[in-house]
Amino acid sequence: MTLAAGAPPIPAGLTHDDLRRIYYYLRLTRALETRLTNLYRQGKVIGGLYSSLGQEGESVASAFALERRDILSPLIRNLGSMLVKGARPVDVLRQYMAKAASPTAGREMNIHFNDLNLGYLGQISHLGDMVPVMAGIALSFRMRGEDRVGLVYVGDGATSTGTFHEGVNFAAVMRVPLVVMVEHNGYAYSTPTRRQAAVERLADKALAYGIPGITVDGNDVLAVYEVTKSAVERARSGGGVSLIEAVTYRRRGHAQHDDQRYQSPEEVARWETNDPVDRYLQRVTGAGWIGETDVAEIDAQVEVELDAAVADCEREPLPEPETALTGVFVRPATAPALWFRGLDG
Amino acid sequence: MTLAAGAPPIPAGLTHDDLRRIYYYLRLTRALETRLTNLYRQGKVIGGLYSSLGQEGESVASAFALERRDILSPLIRNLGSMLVKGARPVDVLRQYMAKAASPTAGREMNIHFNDLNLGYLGQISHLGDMVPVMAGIALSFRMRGEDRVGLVYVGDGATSTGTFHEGVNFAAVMRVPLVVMVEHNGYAYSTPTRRQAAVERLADKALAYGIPGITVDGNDVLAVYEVTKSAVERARSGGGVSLIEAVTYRRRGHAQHDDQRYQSPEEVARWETNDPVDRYLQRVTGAGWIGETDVAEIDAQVEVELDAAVADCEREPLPEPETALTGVFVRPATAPALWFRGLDG
Amino acid sequence: MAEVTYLEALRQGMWEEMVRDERVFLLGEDIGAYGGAFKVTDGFLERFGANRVVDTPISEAAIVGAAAGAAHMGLRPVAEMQFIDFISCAYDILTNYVATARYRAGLATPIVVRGPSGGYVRGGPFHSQMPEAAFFHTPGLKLVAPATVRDAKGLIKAAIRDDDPVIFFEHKFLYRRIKEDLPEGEDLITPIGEARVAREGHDLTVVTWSAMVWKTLEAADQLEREDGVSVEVIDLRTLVPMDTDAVMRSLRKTNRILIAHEDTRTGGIAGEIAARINEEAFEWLDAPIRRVTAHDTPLPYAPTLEDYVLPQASDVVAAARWLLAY
Amino acid sequence: MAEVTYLEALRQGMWEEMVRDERVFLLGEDIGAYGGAFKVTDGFLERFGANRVVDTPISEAAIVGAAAGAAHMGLRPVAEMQFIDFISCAYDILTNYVATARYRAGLATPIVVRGPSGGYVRGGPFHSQMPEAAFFHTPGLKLVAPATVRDAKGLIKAAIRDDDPVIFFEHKFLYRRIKEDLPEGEDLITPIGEARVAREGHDLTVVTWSAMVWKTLEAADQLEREDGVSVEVIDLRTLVPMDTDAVMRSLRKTNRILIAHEDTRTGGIAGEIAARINEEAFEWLDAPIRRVTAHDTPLPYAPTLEDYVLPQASDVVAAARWLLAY
Ligand SMILES: Cc1ncc(C[n+]2csc(CCOP(=O)(O)OP(=O)(O)O)c2C)c(N)n1
Ligand SMILES: Cc1ncc(C[n+]2csc(CCOP(=O)(O)OP(=O)(O)O)c2C)c(N)n1
Ligand SMILES: [Mg+2]
Ligand SMILES: [Mg+2]
Repeated sequence: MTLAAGAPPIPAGLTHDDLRRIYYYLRLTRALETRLTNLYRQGKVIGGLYSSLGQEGESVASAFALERRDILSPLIRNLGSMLVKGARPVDVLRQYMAKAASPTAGREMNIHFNDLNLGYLGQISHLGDMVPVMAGIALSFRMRGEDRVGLVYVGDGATSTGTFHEGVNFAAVMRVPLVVMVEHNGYAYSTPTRRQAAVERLADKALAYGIPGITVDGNDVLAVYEVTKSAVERARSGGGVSLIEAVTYRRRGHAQHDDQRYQSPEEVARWETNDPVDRYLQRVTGAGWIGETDVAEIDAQVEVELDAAVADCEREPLPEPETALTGVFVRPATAPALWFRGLDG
Repeated sequence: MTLAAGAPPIPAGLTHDDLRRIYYYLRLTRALETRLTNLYRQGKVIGGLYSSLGQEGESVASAFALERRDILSPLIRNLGSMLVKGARPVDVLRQYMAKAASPTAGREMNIHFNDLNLGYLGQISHLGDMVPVMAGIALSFRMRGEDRVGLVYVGDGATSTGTFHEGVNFAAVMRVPLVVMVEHNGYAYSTPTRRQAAVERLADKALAYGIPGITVDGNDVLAVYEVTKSAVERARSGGGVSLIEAVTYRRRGHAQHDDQRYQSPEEVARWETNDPVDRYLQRVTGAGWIGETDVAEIDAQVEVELDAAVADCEREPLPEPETALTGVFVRPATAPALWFRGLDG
Repeated sequence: MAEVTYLEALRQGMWEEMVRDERVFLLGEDIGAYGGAFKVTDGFLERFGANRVVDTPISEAAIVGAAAGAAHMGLRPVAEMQFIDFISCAYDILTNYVATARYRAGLATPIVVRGPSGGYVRGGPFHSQMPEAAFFHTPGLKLVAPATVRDAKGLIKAAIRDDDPVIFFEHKFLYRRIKEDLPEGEDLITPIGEARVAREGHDLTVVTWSAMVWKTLEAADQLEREDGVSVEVIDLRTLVPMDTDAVMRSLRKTNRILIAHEDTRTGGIAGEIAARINEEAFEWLDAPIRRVTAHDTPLPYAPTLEDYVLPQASDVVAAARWLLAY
Repeated sequence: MAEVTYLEALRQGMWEEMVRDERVFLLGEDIGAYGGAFKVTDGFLERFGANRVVDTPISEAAIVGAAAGAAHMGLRPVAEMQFIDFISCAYDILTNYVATARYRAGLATPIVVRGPSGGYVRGGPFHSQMPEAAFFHTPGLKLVAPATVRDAKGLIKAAIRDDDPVIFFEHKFLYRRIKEDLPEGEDLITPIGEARVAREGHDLTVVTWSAMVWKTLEAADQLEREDGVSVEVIDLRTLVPMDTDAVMRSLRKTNRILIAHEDTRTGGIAGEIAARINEEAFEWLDAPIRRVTAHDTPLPYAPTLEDYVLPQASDVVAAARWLLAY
């Protein structure tokens, strides 16, 4: 495909193909979450359901700034980042539906799973804990002289945790190749950011660690890409840790069961007009980088893929009960079944 | 006593009597630590011994900026602050020597003790933990509309802890009346500050919390007093939390057993010429605010007091064994003695 | 009398204590405007104001530490952990600072740390924990775990009035699943440290607490129905201090004892109870003391797995039959 | 053969593993230039360089978390807690992240977290803890606590080679107080999960570990001398996985058993051991299982108080006599 006549150059060294792929992941994220919402309403999701509606832009764009060998650690609203890294929609569905074939064999929920070969580490619920762990992963890159970078996501709320602080400080002192992405989406559950931190810009957190801190419009996909890319390059070239504040907005409640009573309808509406996917589409089609047919093709492809994924997943069984006992340790490989289970109830 | 002829005005609203009292506490701190060192060498101190040599200035001056009703939380090198608040030298000796009559009845060591009426809270060893606790004390002041302020000390090393972060952030968001005094004394045990934090000025930690951060020469007694006083006033008038970085130096090892191999003799010697007590004396006698006889009188008074304290303490017994069982709970008041203790060994 | 849920009983208990004693205040994440993740504090902000219903940053250590500081100054803080699983982030400050404050420094620290605990709700490994054993071991902390609506109210009120620090394990499975008539206007207090005979019986004693009380009662009914045996069920209600006497009394009657808890087996509280029984009532035992507990794994998410790992009523039945046949 | 201390044995073990396997590295506070608060890592920085001997900020959670991350990538971190008391600051990350990593996500996390533990050294409440029980309860963590010089070396080497996370409790009272001849050049490995018969006997079994092994041996000598009885002493060496079989074997010989540990009583590991014995060997017991432990208080500083709160050899003697007379 050649550049449309008169189209401006694509920024940040991206190619047409990159732009199409970015759109694919944006669309895939949103469409997958739509499917999940439907499945949730049908009672097929076992636990809670979390939405990243309105934040897909920064998840996808930041992950897109990594190389395949780099590792990221997503949070609950970073489905997009995981998809960019190669996580398969069917596995996400399996996780939410606790299927035996899910990446965690039904042990963990939603997007709490990992594939270190593809380059994503699974989170635990305890906010902040992934920061020290990613500091250690980045430390291992530095120690071995590997040309790799880590990217860790934290919410505005998670910046209040002790482990966030210990992890960022540790990484900064050791100058490990790590990028810390603070997703400032206005709320931590019901708590507005001003009750979480007394700073205007969460990027100022960086000042306490002697690392660069930069604020970016989290709903501007290309801007997030550029900022992340340069932080990643800085890390890769030995410049150490950077912190990025991506300003965005959580348009749904904390989880499906949340009535959002603390978010004003006007506020939500205002952010609806600032949707990252819409903005991206306008930008890339407006500039002539992607054509309407590209978009339609991708939209269709996503639906086909998801149809297949949902169908595959729905057919699958839950895990066998006894499988619960394996893998607590390498040795012994299986925990003993308790004595009363052998008896006649 | 009248102003010496031609003497410049005393800064920061201090009186002659204040200056004499400050000198008294400086001298008392240093002399008490000298006594403790001797007792330690004689094997009379039960556990380790920690010295604040070279840091007495900031401890005394900052505590002096508080009102009696205010509460501070000292660390191991803030003996001076506790003395200013009214802690008695004999109690410090008793603590180090684990006497029954010590404020903790032999349960805790060194200056880990408190008197909330006098206005100091006892620390625990786990660095950082006192910050949230003091945030809560300051919160109680704010909730009740009391005209009181809290002051919490932390070392450069302790700023790396998760509890420091959670506590300062919590306090900042709640705008409680709290002053955080970061004692930048060059080391945390053997670790130089550059391996603890990647910032030049620890005062920059304040930027992450949206509170003022100011760096002061910690060996300039009057400067520390002024800076603390204004932070305290800010807190008292509803302005919330401030962070002060007092730059000083730990001239002895972490504790008596530390050979200081990681501190160069030149560095230590350089700081010896910047002794806070010497500087203070030069300043206040040089300006004619305190006379040589005042100084001699105070020096003598301190020695007399300490002679008595040491003599009193040395005579005292250790606690009775069974007293170990009381006070774990209010109810039950006494833990049971274990069954084998009643038997015939 | 009005029929209320376990959750409503907790609300009422806290509400009444806040009305009664202005030193009582609440702090935690999302407890104000949102009313808490489970709505236990719904309406409190409106009634008691932001000074007494304090929304905090996500900082469990600071929440507990600040509660302790405020308690030293004479207040009576009730701190919510959004899920009790996150209490692990305050482990240091609870075990080192709070638990020792009175002993080492004579400091009064009357705080309550409460939160939704326990499994059977498909919460996965980090929203289903029952971490009593993590604190049971530390002298200086009282542990409370009500099983009934009445005790939810009576114990939260007692915990708030208690002069020692209390960790209060609410069972989230019970929040809206059990109901009971509670007297209105009466100042309901369940004394801390007293077990309750949840069901009288003479063939076998089962010692348990929290949601397992209900599974055990179900098992006891089945055993009565199908085997004609009479099971006595002791609901401990508080784990520290523990009413060991009540256990011994029952054992001396039945001579057979089973301990059932939801927590994992190794290092769970049943071990301590078994040791005490063995020490204090060895001669009264006609059979070994046995334990029904969860398996020694993290708690998995899938229903098939969770149901397998956690103890069920049928497990109590099986274990009881084994003991009765011994 | 050369006579070495317990501390030197630990040094040698870590040194040899670092020479053998370049994936092994150390991290912790003051372990480099200073060689650690107790000098366990003295000389390591000079030999292995700053890339493999990493001085860290005062951040126990970050130390353990970073160790876990590095371990996922194939390294073998050995993290020092300056005093094991500070491991409480890493409680969340150890119990929630590290312990579950394999189970919930198939992640390899071969880390060792080690540090000076235990009392009898006038260290006061925050430099004397023996917090085994705090982690004993969490599936997924191995716990090791050597009593002898030989096992200090053999177990630290085994721990570093183990593919699971290991918490390694060194007893600081033993660091420089015990010595033993160790063979030079031999690759000394003590298998994790195997108890050791520290002393053979046939009248009574005492199960114990770490520094209490020495107090128990002292007591056993006295009992032999004064009462003519023969006490078998089992040194567990590893608490998870526990060699319960070794305990049962000994009990079937002696029919009387005492469990002795330094930790506080309520919720201490002795409770679990007692429960297991009762379950698995009830019919072999001629007397109740009894426990010798510390009192249920924080550990006070004054020598008179510390000596009273902690269990002593004389307590083992008294308890043994009681059991033998039963
Ligand atoms: C340590 C800890 N405390 C509390 C929680 C409960 N919790 C889960 S998500 C959440 C809000 C997170 O907000 P934020 O970090 O801003 O992320 P967002 O949901 O906005 O993406 C809370 C309080 C938790 N998971 N971990
Ligand atoms: C959480 C925690 N980790 C480790 C220690 C061990 N430790 C005691 S003092 C100290 C150094 C403290 O340095 P700093 O905070 O700078 O205070 P300073 O001694 O210089 O006054 C360390 C590491 C501790 N007390 N608490
Ligand atoms: Mg948020
Ligand atoms: Mg320092």
